[in-house]
Amino acid sequence: MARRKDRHTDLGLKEEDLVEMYRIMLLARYCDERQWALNRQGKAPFVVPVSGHEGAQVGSAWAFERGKDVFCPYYRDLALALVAGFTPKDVFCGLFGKKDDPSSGGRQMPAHWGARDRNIITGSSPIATQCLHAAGIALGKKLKREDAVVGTWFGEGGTSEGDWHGAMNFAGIHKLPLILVCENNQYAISVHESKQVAGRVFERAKGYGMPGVEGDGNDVLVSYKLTKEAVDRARAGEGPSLIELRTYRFYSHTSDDDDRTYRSRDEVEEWRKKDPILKFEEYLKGVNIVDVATIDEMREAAKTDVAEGVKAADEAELPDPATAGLHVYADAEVS
Amino acid sequence: MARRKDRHTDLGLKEEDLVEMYRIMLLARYCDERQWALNRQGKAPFVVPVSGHEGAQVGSAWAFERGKDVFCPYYRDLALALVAGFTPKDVFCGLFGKKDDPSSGGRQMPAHWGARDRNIITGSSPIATQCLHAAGIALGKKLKREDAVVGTWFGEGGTSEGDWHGAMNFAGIHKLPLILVCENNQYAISVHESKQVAGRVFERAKGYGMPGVEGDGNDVLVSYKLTKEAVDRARAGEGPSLIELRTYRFYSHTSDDDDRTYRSRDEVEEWRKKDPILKFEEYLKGVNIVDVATIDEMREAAKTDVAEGVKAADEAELPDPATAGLHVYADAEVS
Amino acid sequence: MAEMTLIQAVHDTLAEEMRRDDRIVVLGEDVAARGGVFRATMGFLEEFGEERVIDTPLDECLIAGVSIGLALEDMRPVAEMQFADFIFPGFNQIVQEAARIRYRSDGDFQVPLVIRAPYGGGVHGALYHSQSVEAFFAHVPGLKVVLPSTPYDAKGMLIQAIEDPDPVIYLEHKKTYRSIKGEVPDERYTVEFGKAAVRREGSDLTCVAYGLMHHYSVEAAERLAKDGIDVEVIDLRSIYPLDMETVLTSVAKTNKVMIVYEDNKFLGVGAEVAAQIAENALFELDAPVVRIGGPHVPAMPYSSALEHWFLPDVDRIEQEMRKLAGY
Amino acid sequence: MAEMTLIQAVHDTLAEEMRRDDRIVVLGEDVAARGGVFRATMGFLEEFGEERVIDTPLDECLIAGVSIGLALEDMRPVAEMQFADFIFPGFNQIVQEAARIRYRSDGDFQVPLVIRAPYGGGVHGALYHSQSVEAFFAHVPGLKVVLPSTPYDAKGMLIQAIEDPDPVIYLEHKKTYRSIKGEVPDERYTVEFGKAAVRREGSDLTCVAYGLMHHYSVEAAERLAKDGIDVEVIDLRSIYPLDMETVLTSVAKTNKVMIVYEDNKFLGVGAEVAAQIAENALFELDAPVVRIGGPHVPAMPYSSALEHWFLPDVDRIEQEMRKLAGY
Ligand SMILES: Cc1ncc(C[n+]2csc(CCOP(=O)(O)OP(=O)(O)O)c2C)c(N)n1
Ligand SMILES: Cc1ncc(C[n+]2csc(CCOP(=O)(O)OP(=O)(O)O)c2C)c(N)n1
Ligand SMILES: [Mg+2]
Ligand SMILES: [Mg+2]
Repeated sequence: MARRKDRHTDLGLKEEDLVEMYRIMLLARYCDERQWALNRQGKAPFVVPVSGHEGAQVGSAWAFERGKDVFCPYYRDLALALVAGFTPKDVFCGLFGKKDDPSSGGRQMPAHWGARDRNIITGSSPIATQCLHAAGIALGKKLKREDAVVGTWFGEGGTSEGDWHGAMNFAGIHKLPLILVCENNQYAISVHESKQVAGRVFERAKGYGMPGVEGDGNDVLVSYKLTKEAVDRARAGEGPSLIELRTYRFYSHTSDDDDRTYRSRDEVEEWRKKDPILKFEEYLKGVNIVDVATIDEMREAAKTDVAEGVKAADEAELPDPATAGLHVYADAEVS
Repeated sequence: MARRKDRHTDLGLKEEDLVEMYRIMLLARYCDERQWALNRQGKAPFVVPVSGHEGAQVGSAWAFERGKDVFCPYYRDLALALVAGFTPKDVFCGLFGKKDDPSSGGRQMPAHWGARDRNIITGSSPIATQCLHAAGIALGKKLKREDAVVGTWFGEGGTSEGDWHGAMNFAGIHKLPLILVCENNQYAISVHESKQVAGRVFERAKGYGMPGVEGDGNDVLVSYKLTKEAVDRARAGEGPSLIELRTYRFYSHTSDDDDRTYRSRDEVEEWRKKDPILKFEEYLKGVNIVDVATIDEMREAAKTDVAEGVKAADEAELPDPATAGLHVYADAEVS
Repeated sequence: MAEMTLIQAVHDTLAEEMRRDDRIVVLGEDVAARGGVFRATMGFLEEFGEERVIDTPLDECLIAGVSIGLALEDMRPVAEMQFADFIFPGFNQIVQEAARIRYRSDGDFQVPLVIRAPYGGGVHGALYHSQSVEAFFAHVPGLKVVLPSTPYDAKGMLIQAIEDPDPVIYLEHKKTYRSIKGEVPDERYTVEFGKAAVRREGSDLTCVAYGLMHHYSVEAAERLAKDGIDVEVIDLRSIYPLDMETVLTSVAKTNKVMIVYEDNKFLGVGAEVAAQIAENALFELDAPVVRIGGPHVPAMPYSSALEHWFLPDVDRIEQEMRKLAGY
Repeated sequence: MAEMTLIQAVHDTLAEEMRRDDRIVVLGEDVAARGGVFRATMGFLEEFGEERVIDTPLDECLIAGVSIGLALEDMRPVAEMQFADFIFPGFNQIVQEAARIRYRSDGDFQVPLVIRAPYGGGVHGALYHSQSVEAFFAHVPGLKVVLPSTPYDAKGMLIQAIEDPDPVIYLEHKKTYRSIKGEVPDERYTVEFGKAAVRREGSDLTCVAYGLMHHYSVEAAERLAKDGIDVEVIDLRSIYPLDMETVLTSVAKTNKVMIVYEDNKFLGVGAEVAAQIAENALFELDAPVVRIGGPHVPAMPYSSALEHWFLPDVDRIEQEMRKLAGY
């Protein structure tokens, strides 16, 4: 019975992998719930939610080799950052603008992921710029004969910028080891996909001479499978791929947004039923990797990890204003 | 016999059309030859050649309705400008930087076509910017319920800029009456298509939700046919199209370039054999519209027209430096 | 006459103008269904329909370029850049195209285009939601750059911008959106570009500012007034055209001048103002020109402690005013 | 030691550096097969191969963004923008990314990137092949902006730029490419950024310039010298960092100063120089500061008569020098 439903073994995923993927999805979800609570309490002025995207992010990120491959994510990628080595404390240090925020030491808004030692390239707010950095890094890897693969993530809104077009084109021309992952949640803030993307995202791949596929981003195994195939091709020197993972964000765009002006409650409800975490739980139960008890245990453990992260971040120091003039240039402090 | 070979009647082209198309192609060619001669004589510091592109330009431009439709060309489009109403004198006034240059009164480099009264939108040097203007104009036409169609022309190099991507995307989303014509001559200055375009230009159309076709740009009738079908669709409210016309430029990129560093003489020779003017002559002879004598006559007439244009432009006035501060703003002269 | 916030003035004026002139089209990211992330176009989609209120793709190059096309078609596009910080993908279209089309065509074409953008810091926006961008655009001939800082000016200058046959960059300080309220006449009026406003008369020193900083400067001046030091505060309102006449008249009276701006100091607007003073009023001055501007740091950091370090505030302006007055 | 043109110095230095450091990669439009439209990378493809000499697609955003990626991988990209006028599609990547990456990551990442671009007018380049772009970039913290104007400096500053761990905008005046020749030592050396060069010593007035205009200024100064008027000419070379010390020292000596630049005057580099003089040397001045800059017109027109109207030339500089000297 279980055999018949087993989709992970063929993908080369072991039980430990699945459990860890599930754990990270839970961590991400609870980080998110916690940051919203902190926002309501007035303790976090700005929140970028991840809920709904955990399957797409954990599935796609898992296909990369940590410590070797390179991540160029965007702000939505909390769960991806956890895969790449962020801890809840790191996340909340960013949220509170603390000195220990690995991304920026409190200089950037929350959710602007980056950490050299975790191979996450520093990100900014301007949309899609990271796609070209990823292309440049992939070229660098190729020139240095390193067999690392580079991944870059973006929303379907990100595909509209010229930077995305340039990255697709350059990756296609030079057969770069680059995976472009679109987390298509159908909205860019309020703008619906139909006003954002002429045609379909994944269908653009062909025009850039690379394979393009789409899949259910709320299914972590599908997300993994499509990405893993692409990463394997890239590592084998067969060039870039575009992957469109269809998903949905459960909350407003950020804490500054109110999605009720542009999304019906019914639609949101509909998608909440396709929750990637619930979907994965069903699978894990189906193949007897977890049962109701382990799920409860793991959920509690994740909540505890998050709570401890919040506490540690809360106690961490704020950056010293005397450091605000540092790191403009390598060689000089400015004022 | 002639019937069998007749390709133009089905296209709705009459004999007068063909003769006029042929005449303009000749005019363009002789303008080009003349401007190179003037350059060698030191009388024209900067020349942008058209030779090789006459079929693509005249064929595609002919599909539009003059006085109603709008042209957003690029610098290579001398023959198109002639279709839209430029005279040889206009061309050479531009070449010499004369006051009567309809495009800019001597302010811009030669070949920066534009004239409100001929529905040619002013163009600049930065590549591909005109594609977005064309999209905006097409939107304007649509909002105003005018059934005009807008055309924009660019090289395959132009497809690399974000502006082109944006224009394709916006046209696709809003089903704009916009025709995007790529004159693919396989080089952007020295950069070969293989280093410029991942995939194929016309294949990108699908990813933007519009039809994309390619054809022999050195065949004026093919160029006309593909464009006419697209214009008809656009006028019927069926939205934009991308047309890739494959062609070749016979000379260097401009008079500042030397193509011997990047194109073999053999390759150039090969393409000269596919000269769109010779090809069209063969066709016209085949359908008995011209014979050797009329061809000679028409060639002489075109040469004379060009020579008269050069003379008139040569005699025309230079712009008055006292006007150089005008037209920065509508309301004030600046200094 | 009604009292309202600056953002309300922008919203109401734009709506009024759209009712008057159906050539006006609003376009940008989230301007339709969402009514703008700052609510500048709230309710527009319902009232004017989706042909005149257009949610564009996420591409500022497209927003600028399509707007230019609309303007060439004699429409009156009012484009919104969601944050001034995100205007740069459209820089090429604005600087090379919008600004140069009239000139390069010898007057044959024109681009009656308004680009609105919220700018400025002090709102926890960090590096990419706090920037001031006026200096980049004011350096470009062919553009006009205005920064209304009161609801009255917001209305008058927005109408002026829409009527202007040339491209206007109309910048709204985010922090003034809801914090600054003022009386706005019901009737239609324009505020001419290139006329600074003397917000506070004074004889001891001249303080030139604009945007949020002009409000801070007035506040600081009031503090000095309690000690009998009389500061004249000028709100430039428009950076190009720039009203140096008002500035120079004031300097001739006070003989001391400071310029306050939150943009990075180096090559910011204060540099041009100071330079023109050095060219035209050197011998009027009893003290060196003082500039207060943002430090040479890539925009404001997020963490409150760091943000405060960056942004000139009332205390610092007061301090510098006292120093200069006592020179 | 050999005499060579400025473009030759750029070419030879870049080749030398590529031989020394295989992290250096050259990329841009037409840099490979064509060797650059100004021949700056002639022969590079043959010598260094197509992995290190990359013809990019026609997309300056891509050129800047991919270069940033290479720099993040610890390569040493030297990107060419074919003309400075065409740098603007890459503006967002340069200003928002290259300039801010070190700061925003609290020093975790850096972008050792050189962007070379030919700039400047007087070559019949019209609006789009004549522009000066230094002011835009010098306004942006995180960038360095240099404009070598002699073959000696071209070499020393290019090596410095490549060694610099931060992004450097390295601008070469097209008209100096072949018209300016000079001695270039064979050995490797650097020219420090932020040190102006006094090109001609003098005691009667200070003329601050850079690029082509500094050559014109020296020429004009020589004319005045014949009449016993002694002009000190300073070549800034680097706009950020800016060597105001040398300028202020000179002004303290001559008590009169003019600034000459071909960029649009309003908010051009001369504005910052004049402002800093007004802040720091006001009472040293015996005459108002004089700025000679491009008129407020969207770049140089094509027709010779019009181009001449735009560009400051030796005659005009001489005239202004005489006026100022006689003040
Ligand atoms: C260049 C730029 N323009 C506009 C914005 C404002 N903005 C931030 S997120 C966003 C929507 C992005 O949507 P999408 O790419 O689909 O990602 P999602 O948030 O849906 O995951 C916009 C418009 C920005 N950050 N950068
Ligand atoms: C933004 C920009 N970058 C670079 C250039 C320099 N440039 C002028 S034409 C050209 C090549 C254009 O090639 P393509 O689009 O294929 O047109 P073709 O000349 O082959 O007809 C280049 C790189 C430019 N004009 N604008
Ligand atoms: Mg989205
Ligand atoms: Mg081409």
